[in-house]
Amino acid sequence: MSVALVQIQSCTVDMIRIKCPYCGERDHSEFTYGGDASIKYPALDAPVSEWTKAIFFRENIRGMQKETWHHTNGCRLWLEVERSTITHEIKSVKACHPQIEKITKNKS
Amino acid sequence: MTSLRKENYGKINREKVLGFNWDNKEYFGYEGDSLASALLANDVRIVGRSFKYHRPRGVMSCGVEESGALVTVGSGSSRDPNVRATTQELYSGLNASGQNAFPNVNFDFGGVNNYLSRFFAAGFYYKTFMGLPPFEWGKGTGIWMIFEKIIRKAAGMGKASREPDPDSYEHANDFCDVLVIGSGPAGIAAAQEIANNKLDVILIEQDSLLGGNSLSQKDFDPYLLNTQLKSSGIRVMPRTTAFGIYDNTIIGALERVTDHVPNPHNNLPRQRFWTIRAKHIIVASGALERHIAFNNNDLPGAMTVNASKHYLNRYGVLTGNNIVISTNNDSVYQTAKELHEAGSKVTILDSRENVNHDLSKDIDLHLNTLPFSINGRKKIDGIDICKTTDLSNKNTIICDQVLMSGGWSPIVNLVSHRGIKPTWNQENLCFIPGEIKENISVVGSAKGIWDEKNCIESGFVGANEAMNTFGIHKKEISFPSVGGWSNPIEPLFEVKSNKFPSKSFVDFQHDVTAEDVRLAHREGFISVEHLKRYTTLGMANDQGKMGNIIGLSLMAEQLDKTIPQVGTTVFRPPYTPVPIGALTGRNVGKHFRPLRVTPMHQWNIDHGAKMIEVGLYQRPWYYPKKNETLSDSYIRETTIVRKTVGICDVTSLGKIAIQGPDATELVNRIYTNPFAKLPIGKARYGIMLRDDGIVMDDGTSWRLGENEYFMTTSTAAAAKVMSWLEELLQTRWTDLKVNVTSVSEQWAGAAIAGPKSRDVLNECVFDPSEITNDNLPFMGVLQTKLKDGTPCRVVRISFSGELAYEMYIESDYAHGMMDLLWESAQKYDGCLYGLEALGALRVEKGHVTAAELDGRVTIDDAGLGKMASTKKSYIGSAMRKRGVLSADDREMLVGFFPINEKETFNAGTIVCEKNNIKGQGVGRITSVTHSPELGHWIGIGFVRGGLEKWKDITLIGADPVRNKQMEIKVVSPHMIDPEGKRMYA
Amino acid sequence: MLNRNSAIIEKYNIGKYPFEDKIEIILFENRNLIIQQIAAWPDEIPNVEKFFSDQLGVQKNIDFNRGKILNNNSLWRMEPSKWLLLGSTINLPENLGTSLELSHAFTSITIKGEKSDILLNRHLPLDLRLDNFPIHSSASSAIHHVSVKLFRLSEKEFRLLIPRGFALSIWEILLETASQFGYEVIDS
Amino acid sequence: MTRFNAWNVFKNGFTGQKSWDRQWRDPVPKKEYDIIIVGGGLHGLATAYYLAKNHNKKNIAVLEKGWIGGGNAGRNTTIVRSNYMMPGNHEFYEHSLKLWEDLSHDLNYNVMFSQRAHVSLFHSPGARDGAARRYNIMRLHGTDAELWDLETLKKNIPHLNYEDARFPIMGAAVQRRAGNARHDSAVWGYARAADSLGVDILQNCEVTGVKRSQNNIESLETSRGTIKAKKVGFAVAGHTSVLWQMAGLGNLPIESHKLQAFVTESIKPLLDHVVVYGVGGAHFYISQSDKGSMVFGGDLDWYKSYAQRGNLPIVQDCAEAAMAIMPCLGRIRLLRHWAGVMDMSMDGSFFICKTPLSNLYLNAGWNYGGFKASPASGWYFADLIANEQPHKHVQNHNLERFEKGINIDERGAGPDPKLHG
Repeated sequence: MSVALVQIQSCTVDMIRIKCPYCGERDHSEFTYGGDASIKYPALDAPVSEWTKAIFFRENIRGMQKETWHHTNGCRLWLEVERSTITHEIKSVKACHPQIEKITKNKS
Repeated sequence: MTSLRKENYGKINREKVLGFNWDNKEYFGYEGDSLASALLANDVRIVGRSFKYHRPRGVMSCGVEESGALVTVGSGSSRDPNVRATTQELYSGLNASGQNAFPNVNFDFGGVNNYLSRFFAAGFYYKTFMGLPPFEWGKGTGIWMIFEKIIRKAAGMGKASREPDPDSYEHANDFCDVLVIGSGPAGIAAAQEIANNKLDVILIEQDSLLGGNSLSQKDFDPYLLNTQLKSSGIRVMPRTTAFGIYDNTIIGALERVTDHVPNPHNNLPRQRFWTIRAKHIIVASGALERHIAFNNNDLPGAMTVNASKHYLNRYGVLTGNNIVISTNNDSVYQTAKELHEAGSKVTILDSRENVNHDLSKDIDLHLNTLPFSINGRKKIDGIDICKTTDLSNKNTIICDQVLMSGGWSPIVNLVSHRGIKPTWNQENLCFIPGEIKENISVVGSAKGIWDEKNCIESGFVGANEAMNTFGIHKKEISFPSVGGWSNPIEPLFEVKSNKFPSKSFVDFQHDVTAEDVRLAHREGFISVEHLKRYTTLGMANDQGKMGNIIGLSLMAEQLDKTIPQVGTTVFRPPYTPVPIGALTGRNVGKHFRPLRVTPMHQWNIDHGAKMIEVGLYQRPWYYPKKNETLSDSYIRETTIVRKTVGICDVTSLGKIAIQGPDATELVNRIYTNPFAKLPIGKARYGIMLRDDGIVMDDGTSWRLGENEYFMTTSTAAAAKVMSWLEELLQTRWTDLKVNVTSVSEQWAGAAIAGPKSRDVLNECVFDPSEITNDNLPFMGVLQTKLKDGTPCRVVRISFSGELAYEMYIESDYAHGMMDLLWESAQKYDGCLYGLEALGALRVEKGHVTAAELDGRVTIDDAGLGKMASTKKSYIGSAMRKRGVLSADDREMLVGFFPINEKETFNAGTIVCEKNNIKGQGVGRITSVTHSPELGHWIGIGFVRGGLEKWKDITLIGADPVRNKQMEIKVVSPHMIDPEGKRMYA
Repeated sequence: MLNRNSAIIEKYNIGKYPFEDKIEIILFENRNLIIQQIAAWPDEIPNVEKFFSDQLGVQKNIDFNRGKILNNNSLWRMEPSKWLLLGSTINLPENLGTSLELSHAFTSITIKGEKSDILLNRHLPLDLRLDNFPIHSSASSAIHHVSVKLFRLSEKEFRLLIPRGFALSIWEILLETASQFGYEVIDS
Repeated sequence: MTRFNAWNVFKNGFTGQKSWDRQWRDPVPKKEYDIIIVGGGLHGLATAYYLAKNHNKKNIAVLEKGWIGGGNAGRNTTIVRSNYMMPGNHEFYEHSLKLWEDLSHDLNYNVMFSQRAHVSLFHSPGARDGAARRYNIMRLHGTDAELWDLETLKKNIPHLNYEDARFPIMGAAVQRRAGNARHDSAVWGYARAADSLGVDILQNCEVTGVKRSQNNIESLETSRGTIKAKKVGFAVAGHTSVLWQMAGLGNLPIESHKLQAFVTESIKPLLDHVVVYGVGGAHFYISQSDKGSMVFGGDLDWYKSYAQRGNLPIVQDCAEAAMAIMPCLGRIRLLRHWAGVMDMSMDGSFFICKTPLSNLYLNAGWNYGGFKASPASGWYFADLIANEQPHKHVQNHNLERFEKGINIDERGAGPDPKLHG
C-alpha cells in the first residue's frame, strides 16, 4: 500500500431515547447515567483487594453493555439498560429492583 | 447604476417597495426580494471580500451554499456578521454592509494580499512566523505572538458586537407521525399523499416560500400551494431549517421568526430551536449545483446557472446582458432558453462532444469547449475559452457574466448525520445516499433524481415507505432510477491553468485553489482529513457545500484513484450554522440556571439580608446595619450569637424522609457510626463515606418513630445523597423495605443559637415546659406546636458550640415562624445572622464543611476517626484504611493562629516549614475567620502529622497569589469551649 | 394557625397581558392544595388498590401515568408503587406501605387555554397530542432542569406541580414564554 | 529536508511551491523494530520523537490504525496550561508547558503556541479560596500564577457578563504563560521531526492481535502484517482497554467517555484569552482561534461511549454557558461540533507506567488533559521506555496507586470516571 486513505465515517449526533418501563420513551437528558451494571459489589466487610477490583478496575466494554441509569427527572427508578457503547443503540431496559421489574414488565 | 429588474417576471410584490441601506447608501427593492436579489437588481456587484486574499466577491448562488455574498446585517448590539445575502429576506429599513474589508468591499486595502498570494500557499503559516525572518531566529513564543496579533486581525470575517444580544430565543418541542423536509415537488407529493391517509404530517421548508426548486419556474405559484397544503391538514413550517437528524428519527430545526420583520414585537423570540420527534422522516432536501474550478472563476458576476434562473423567475432580475454558460450537463439548456427570452445574449460552452438539444439559433453553442480564464478585475470583461483537446489555444469572448454548472450534488448531509455513507454514482458524478435502515426515506433530487416527473413519483414511493411504518400498505411502486438527463454528464471539475500562481478556486470563501490541493498532496497530506485540515478546504461557513466534490476529484486525480476510493468527507451537523442564542433559548442571563430560594427568601431580604449564591440557592450572607461592611456585620452577628441569640435560615440543607421497617438498617449501613440503638426522639450526627472509603457527606438523622427517620444532608450534597440512597435500595440492597423521599422543599428550617435560644423558643412554642434541658437534651427531637397551634419540629443541635436549636416548619408557614422567632429574639437583643457568621462560628468550633471535605480527606484526617465504628460494616469501611490512607504522616485537621495577633490570613494559604517555603508545603489552611471571642484571626486546615507533630513550632503561611506571608502556629481545631459546656447548658 | 404564604406571590400579578389583542393562555395557582404521597410495598400493590377502592371509591385500578378524579380529590399513579392523592389525606395501614404529606413541597399551577399545550411544549419534551396524552394522564419530567409533574385535566387544561423552591423561577420563565400568546393571570 | 523558514517560503513563492518535501515518509513496515509505539496521536508521535532525540534510539515505528492525529489530537479545544496541584501532576504539566514554549523551534514547525493567558473565573469567595490553594502551590513550585480581582478582570476582558449574570463574576485565577496552540500542526510537526530522525510512521496499520509469551510481547498482528518488537508502548487514549484486553491483561482503571468540542463561524478578534468557567453545574471553556472561530467545550456527554459523536443536550448546555459569560455571542453561529473518546481514569490522573508484561509500557488515562500533556507525555514515556524506570515525577502514575490509597485526584471526585470531566 502506498497511500494512507481512510474512508471517513460520517459524524452523527446522539439523541438517545430511553424507553423507561414506567414513563415510556423519554430523552436521555431526563436520566442520569450510573455506570456498569455488571459490577458485583462485594460484601461490606470484604477485603480491600476485592473492593479495589470492583470499584476501580472496569471491563470498559466496547459493544453491548449493561449499565444503570437513574430516571432522575421522571419516576426516579434506577434502570438497567443494555446499550451499545459503539452505536448507542439500546437493546433492552428494565427496572433494577426485581419486584418493580415484575410490576413494570408486562406493561411496557 | 442600472436596474436589472424585468417586467412580468418574478414572484415579488411590486406594489410594496422596500427601502434598504447597503454600505451607507439607500436602495430600493420589493417585498419578496432577498438581500442578494435586491443588490443585484441595483447592479451592486461586489458584496464581499474573501478570507485570505481579500478578493472581491459577488453573489454566487441563490441559497444556503453561498460563499461569496457574506455580509453584516444590522448594527450596534444587533449586529449580525456573516449573513448570507442570498437567504436574508429584504425588509423595509434593512441595514447591511460589506465585511472583512477596509475601508469597504469596493476598495479594500486588504486586497494587497491578492498580489502576495504566490507566497500564501496552503499551510504557509506552519512554515514561518516562528522567529525572526528570514531564518526564524529566536526562542520561545515572543516573535510568533507579534505575528499572531497581525494575523488575527487580518483573519476572521465579520465583526461581532460586544454588547449583549438584545433578542430573545426559545426552545420548542413537537411530535408528529411523519416529518417531511423540503417542499420541492418530491416533498410536496409525499406530504400530500401521507396527509390524505390521515397521518399527522409536519412539512419543514427553510425558505419563506414553498416550492423548492419550483420557485425558479416562471409559472409556479407558491401561495396557491401553501393554501392547498394547509387545507389537507399538513402542519407547514416555513423559514425553518432542519439542520440535523439525530437518533430515533429526531430532528433539530431552526425557525427564523422575526429575521424578516422590520420592527419585531418584543414578546416574540427572534428564532426558535425546534426538537421534533417523528416516527418517520422523509428527506426531500434537493440538490445543489456545483461550479467549475478554472482561473479567476470567482470574479463578481460568476454564478451557478440555476441561481440566475432563480433570480430571473423568482425575483425578476436578469443578472447579465451578455452571458456565457459553461457546463458539462443538460440542466442548463432550459435556463439558457429563458435567459435568452428575457433579453440576454447567451453563449453556451459545453465540454461534451455531442449534445442533442433543440436550441434557438440565437444561442451560440460551443461543444467540446472549456472555460479557461475569466478576464477582468472587479467585474467580468470577458472569458478565455479553449477546446478540450487543446488548452493552449484560446479565444476570448466578451461578456458580463459567466454561469457555471459542473453537475449537481444531492444534499446528502442530513442522512449522513445518521452515519449512512453516501455512495458515488459515476454515471451522474454525484454522491447519493446509501442504504438506510431507519425510518427515513430520501426522495427527489436529494436521491439524485433529476427529472421533475420522476421526483414526484419518488415522493409517492417515499410516502408509501412512511405509511408502512404505520401499517398502512399501499400498492408497491419502486423508486424511479437515479439521473434523468438525455445526454450523459461528463466529468469537468477543473480546467488546469498554466498560470502561476493559479486562481482556480475550489473553496471560494477560504481561497483554496486547485494548486493548494496539489501542494498538500506533494507534502504528503494524502488522507482527505489531512488535506482538509492543511488547506482548510470545506471548513468555511458553507462547510464545503460548493467546493468539496471538486476538492475530492482533484485529490483522486493526484492519487490516481477514483472519487469513492478517496472517500467522502465528514458531514457534520449543523447543516447550516445555528446561532448560539437559539441553542440557548430562554436559559440566558438570570435564567441561565433556575434560581432556588428558601421559603423565607423574601422575609430575609425584607430584613436586610445581603444574599450569596450557594449552588442554585441564594442564602443570606450577612445582615448589614447601616454602613456596615461584610466583616463589620459578621463580627457583630457572631458576637451577638455568643452573647445572646441569633437566628439563621438553614432551609437549604437537604432533607430526606426515610420510612419503613428496615429504615434503621439502612441508616446503620450508610453512616460510619452506629445508629441501631438511637432512641425515638433523638438525633445523631453522622458521616457517610464513598465506596472508596473517602468522606462523602455529613449530616444528622433524627429518629421520629420506630420506622421513621428524618435525615439532613449538607446543602451541596443533597441531590447526590438522595440519588445514592435510591441507588443502594434499588440496585444493591433490594431486600430492604424502606422508602426514601426528598422532603427538602416540604420543610423550612431556622437555627436559633446562643445562650438565650431556649428563652426565645419558649416564647414561640405552645407549651414552654417542653423546651427544658431535661425534656429536650442535647440532640433531642421534639414534634410540637407553635403558640398559635401550627405544628413544628424542634431539634437541639449545635454547629456554633452554643446552646442551640433548629426549628422546622412546613414551608408555607416559614414567614410566620420567622416573624415569631424574630419578635422574640429582639427582646433579647438578638440578631439575624447569615452564612458568613455561620462559618465564623463553626470555624471557632473546628466543625468541618465542604471546604475541608474536598473528596480526598478520610474520616481520620478530619479528626472524626472516633465516629468510625469498628463493630459494624458500612459503606467504605473496607477501603477507608487501605494503603497509605492510614499512614501516620497524613494531613490532619488542626487549628491555626497567626503568631502576630494583628495579622490576618486567607483560606487557600499553604503551610510551609520556616526554611522551606516551596513545593507542596506541609499543610494548608481551608477556612478562616476573625474570632471576636479570641480577638484575632483563626483558621482551620490540615497539616502533615497533625497537631502533635507541630505543636509549638512556628510555621509559615504562604499565600503568594495574594502577596501575603505570615508566621503561624498550629493549635487544636476546637478553639472555643473545647469541653462543650455551653452546648450542654 | 399561621398564615400560609405562596412561593410565587411576589410575581403573582393578577391581570390581562394580551398579545396583538389576543389572550390564549390562562394561569392560576392552586393555593393550599393538600398533597399526600402513598407508597406501597411492591408486593402489597393489590391490597393498596383494594384499599383505594374501599376508602376512596376508586372503582378500577389506576394504570401507569393515569389519574382518577374523585369527589373532592383526585388520585394519580406517579411511579410503579407510588400515588399522589391531591385534595385530601387518608391513613394507609403500615403493613401496606408508607404515606407522607407533601403539601408544602410543591407549588401547583393550572395552565389552560387554546395554546396551553403549545406553551408547555416550549419547555417540556413530552408528546402532548391528545392521542398520546389523553385527559387524566400524568407525567414526570423537567422544565429548565427542574423536575415537575404534569396532569392533564381536559384537552386544554393542565396542572403543574413544581418544587416549591424553584417555583418562582419557573413561573417567571413560563410567563416570559406565554407573553407571545397573550395571557391572563387570575385569582387562585 | 527543506527547512521551514521565511526565506524558503519566499523562494517558493517564485518557484511554484515546488521545492517542499513530503513532511513525513510513507515507509513499508519492516519485519521488526526495536521499539513500537501503538497510536499515531500526539502522545505516540511525541514519544517516538523524544526516544530518537533524547535517547538516541533508532529503529522505531509508530503504528496508526487510521491517519495520524485523527483521534483526540484533532478533536480538542487546544488549551495548554499547567495549573495542576497534586504532587507529580504539577511538575509534569509544568514540564509540558515548558516544552510547548519552544516547540515550534524544536520541531521547526509553527505550532502557534499562543501564551495568551488562561483565565479561570470564580463566582464566590469559596471558589476564590479553592483557586488560591491551587495557584499558591503553583507559585511555590516556581510556576506563574495570579489572582485577578474584579477590576483587573474587567480591564482585561471588558465584555464578559458583569451585569445580570446568574452567578456574579467575582474575579479570576490566571496563568499568563498558558494559552492555546494549533493542534493539527503539533501532530504534523512531531511527525515530520520524528520522521526526519528515522522513525517509521505507519498509517493505516491497525493492531489486530498481540502475540505474547507469559511475560513478554513477541509481535503485533497488524492490518499490514506481523511486526516483531523488542519493546512496545501503548498510547491509544480512548481505546486503551481494547488493546489491553487484546494483550490478555484483563481490566484497567479506565472508562471511555466522550467529550464534545465546538467552533463557530469566523469573526474578527473578540476574545484575547482562554476563559474558563465552572459554576451552577456547568463546566465551560472558550477561546478564539487565530482563524477567528470561537472554540469552546464543556462537560463530558454523561455516559460511557466509544463513539466519536456528541449529543444534542450537551450542545445546548455549552451554548448556555457561552451566553452566560459572553452574552454578545447570541448572534454568532455554531459551525461544527464533534466528539472525542476520552480515557477517563478513576482518579482523573494519567498512567505512564510499566505493566505486567516486561516489554510493554502504558501511556493512558488522559481524561481531559491529553492535548496540553502531549509533549511531556512523550518526554516521560520515552524516558520510561529507554531507562525502564519511571521518572520521579511520574512514579505514582501507575496501576497500583488505587489499592495503595495514593491520591492524585485533582478534583476529589472519587472513583466515578464521568465526574472527572
